[in-house]
Amino acid sequence: MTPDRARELLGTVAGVTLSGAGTPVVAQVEPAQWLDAARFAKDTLGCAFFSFLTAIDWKEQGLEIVAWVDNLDARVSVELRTKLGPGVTSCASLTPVYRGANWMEREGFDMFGVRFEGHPDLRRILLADDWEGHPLLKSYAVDTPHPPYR
Amino acid sequence: MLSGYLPIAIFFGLILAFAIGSLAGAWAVRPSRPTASKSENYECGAQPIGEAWVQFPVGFYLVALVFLVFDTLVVFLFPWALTLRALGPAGLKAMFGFVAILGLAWMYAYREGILEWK
Amino acid sequence: MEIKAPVPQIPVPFWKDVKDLQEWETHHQRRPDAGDKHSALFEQVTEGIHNFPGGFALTTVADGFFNWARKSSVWPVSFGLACCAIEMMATFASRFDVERLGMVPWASPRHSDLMIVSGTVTIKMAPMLKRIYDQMPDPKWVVSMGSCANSGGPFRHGYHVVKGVDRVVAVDVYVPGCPPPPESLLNGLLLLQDQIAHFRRTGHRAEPTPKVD
Amino acid sequence: MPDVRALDYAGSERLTMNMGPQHPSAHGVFRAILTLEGETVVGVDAVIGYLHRCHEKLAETLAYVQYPTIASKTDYVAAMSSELAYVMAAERIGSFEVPKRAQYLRVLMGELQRIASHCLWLGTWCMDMGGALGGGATIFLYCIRERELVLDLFESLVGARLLYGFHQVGGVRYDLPEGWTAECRKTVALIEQRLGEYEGMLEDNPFFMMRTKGVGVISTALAQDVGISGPLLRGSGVEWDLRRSQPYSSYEDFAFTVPVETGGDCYARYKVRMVEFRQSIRIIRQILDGLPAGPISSRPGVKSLAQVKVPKGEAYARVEGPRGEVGCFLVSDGSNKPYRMKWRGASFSNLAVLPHILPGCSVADVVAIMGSVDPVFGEVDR
Repeated sequence: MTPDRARELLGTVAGVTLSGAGTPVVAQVEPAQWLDAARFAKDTLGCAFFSFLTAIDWKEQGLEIVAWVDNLDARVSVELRTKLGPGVTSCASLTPVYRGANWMEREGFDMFGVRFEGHPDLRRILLADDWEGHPLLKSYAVDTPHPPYR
Repeated sequence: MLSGYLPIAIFFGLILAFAIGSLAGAWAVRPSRPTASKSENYECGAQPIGEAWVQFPVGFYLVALVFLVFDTLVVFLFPWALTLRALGPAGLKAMFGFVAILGLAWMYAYREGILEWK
Repeated sequence: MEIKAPVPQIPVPFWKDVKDLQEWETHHQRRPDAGDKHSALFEQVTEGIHNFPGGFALTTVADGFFNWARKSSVWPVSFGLACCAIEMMATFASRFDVERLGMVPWASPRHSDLMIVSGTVTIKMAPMLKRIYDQMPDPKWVVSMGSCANSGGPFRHGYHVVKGVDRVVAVDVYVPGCPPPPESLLNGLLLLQDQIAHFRRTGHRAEPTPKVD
Repeated sequence: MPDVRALDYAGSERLTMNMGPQHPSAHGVFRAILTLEGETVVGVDAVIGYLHRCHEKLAETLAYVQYPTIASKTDYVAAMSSELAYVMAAERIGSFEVPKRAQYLRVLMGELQRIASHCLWLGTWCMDMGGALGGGATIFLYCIRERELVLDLFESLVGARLLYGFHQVGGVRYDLPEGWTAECRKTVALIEQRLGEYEGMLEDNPFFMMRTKGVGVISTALAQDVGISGPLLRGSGVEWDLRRSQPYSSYEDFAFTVPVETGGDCYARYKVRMVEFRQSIRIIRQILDGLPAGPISSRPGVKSLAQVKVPKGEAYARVEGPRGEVGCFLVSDGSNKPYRMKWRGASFSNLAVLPHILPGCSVADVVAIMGSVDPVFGEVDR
């Protein structure tokens, strides 16, 4: 299993467009096939190590979810990315495939407001449960006035 | 006849006086400002969740009972050990009987497996 | 006890010093200044002895003794939040030993007189900190260790950071540094001992050093 | 005669207990809401976020020159490897060239930091299990004594004891003062000799064995699935060390072995870390012997904030910190501030494995497992 072999296999999956070369195999995935791509990466490509999952707020083009998984023995890293499109704040959850995604997705929901369908208990992980707003969105000012503590 | 017990009474009085005296002294000096949040029970800074009056598993009580049995054994051993020379072999045989009985209790506890924690 | 809102939202400029001081003025917690020296009964008794001719010798000696006793056994509750907690642990360890000052790091607030707030106080942690502070017996002191506890420090402009622990509890000694080396924490604790001695004699908390205009 | 112990516990009375933010063995501000049946933990709800200091939001407002010192506050026990991750991400995007000497200095500081961090781990862990080792803080005081020696080295080099502004985009800021290498050799030799004492004290102590063998077993599949890394992953039988498999900052020039244990329990993680102590010492000696001369930074004298500009692009830099894979995923838009910075804290994923392994063990084991996971909460809550 080398990065090129992984690239070939990934090319066959529907809704996946590959970009770039070299170790991280960057795969742009359609939001609909997000869970299948992750399952494919884990089963066929052997990427059992779940490194991280996060979101990027591209202001007008909406949110983009980035997940990084690794095949430790073959030293192949796969970077799955999916653009959710402007205004869309829901995405399929990877928790059925990777248990490590549980906390990462709760943090994604906490910081970006992305609702992950299929997540066992989606609630805020870092901020208090009654915190309004999602801080890491670009529309959230850095130093908004909050009463120091309630 | 009672004079023999006078020192013990005085000693007991001193113990009581010391206990009550130190508590009263502390009560007189210390500031006392009871506030609602101060009297809450402390649970690492968080609000205690749920009730604490739950049905504890029986293991806790069994360990306490076994400890009680062998603690009283030690309490009796101390004065016996101090006066063993005066008591002579009769004292020795009496204590062996006592320890043997408690040994039976220990054997029972050991066989029932009370001592190993679940 | 209502905590007022911080300064209204402004773009992130370089904070002007004067505004920080005003902000500190308006928002920092003050400690009620009476009644936690010792009980009222004891107060009357000592007043009586003091006014009795020649009684002042007894009260000053007694005050000296109480002063030494309370100053030299201040037990801090180990309240480590962040990086400063590691430096606080180094201060508690054998090289910069606080046990020489009679401070036994204690785990529960029930037996401690001093809370060393070492680290960043976040909005989620502030009620917990306030509850632990309340559960400490009187008289109690707070040392704010590190610039995060003093004023929010490098994370002052974070949305989740309380801009200084003095918005939650009244602070007696501020130890600057990020993190303050154990020597400067020890210096802060010695300053605290002077404050405790001052508190013993006059029954009032030491005023913050006057602002030189 | 029914066995008294066979009384299967049918009572549904469960005690919900807070192992709360302020707890002597919480290693910082971690709150575990434990549901207990007597002594055994039945359910865990880990509440984190008490030290969430908005690192990722602040990273979008601080320039590349300013942020490394804040980056060191994520994993404040291993500040050197945290800064390195951020700086390497920026260098990877802009493909800035780092001089050889700076790379060697970065590895040297990373390994010294690993020794200091493992010293603190061993000290606090043994203090948590204090009663078991007969004397609460003995090992803690020994380990902090060793850690102070290493901090003296850092203090004479950088001036700070715990959080250093040592790394910058393009190299490092400080060079070794003369006499430092001799001092470093002496300290390292002393620590190596003392490690034998600790292992002697711990490994023939029956309490320590009872409390760590077979406690908190993490299977290999669960380990990879949750994404734990570092000594925890190597303790569960996976041979993955970023210094060996994805060498960065010229790690390929040094010979060291990657310790792997298959036990997966607290004892295995302890063994892995003790071997890592010695491997770090081995690397340090190799660096001190072969430190190349030359400049220490390819962008000397950064004066204004706007001087360091990183072209548009994305990169994910991974560093093998003492707790595992510390990663910094950086998205830059060509200005002097990053557009988005995601910090992959090693302790965040390491802690995420707790709700999977805690149910079933006793309350005393929770303390031992927390210590062996060795979380640092600047990294968990970011």
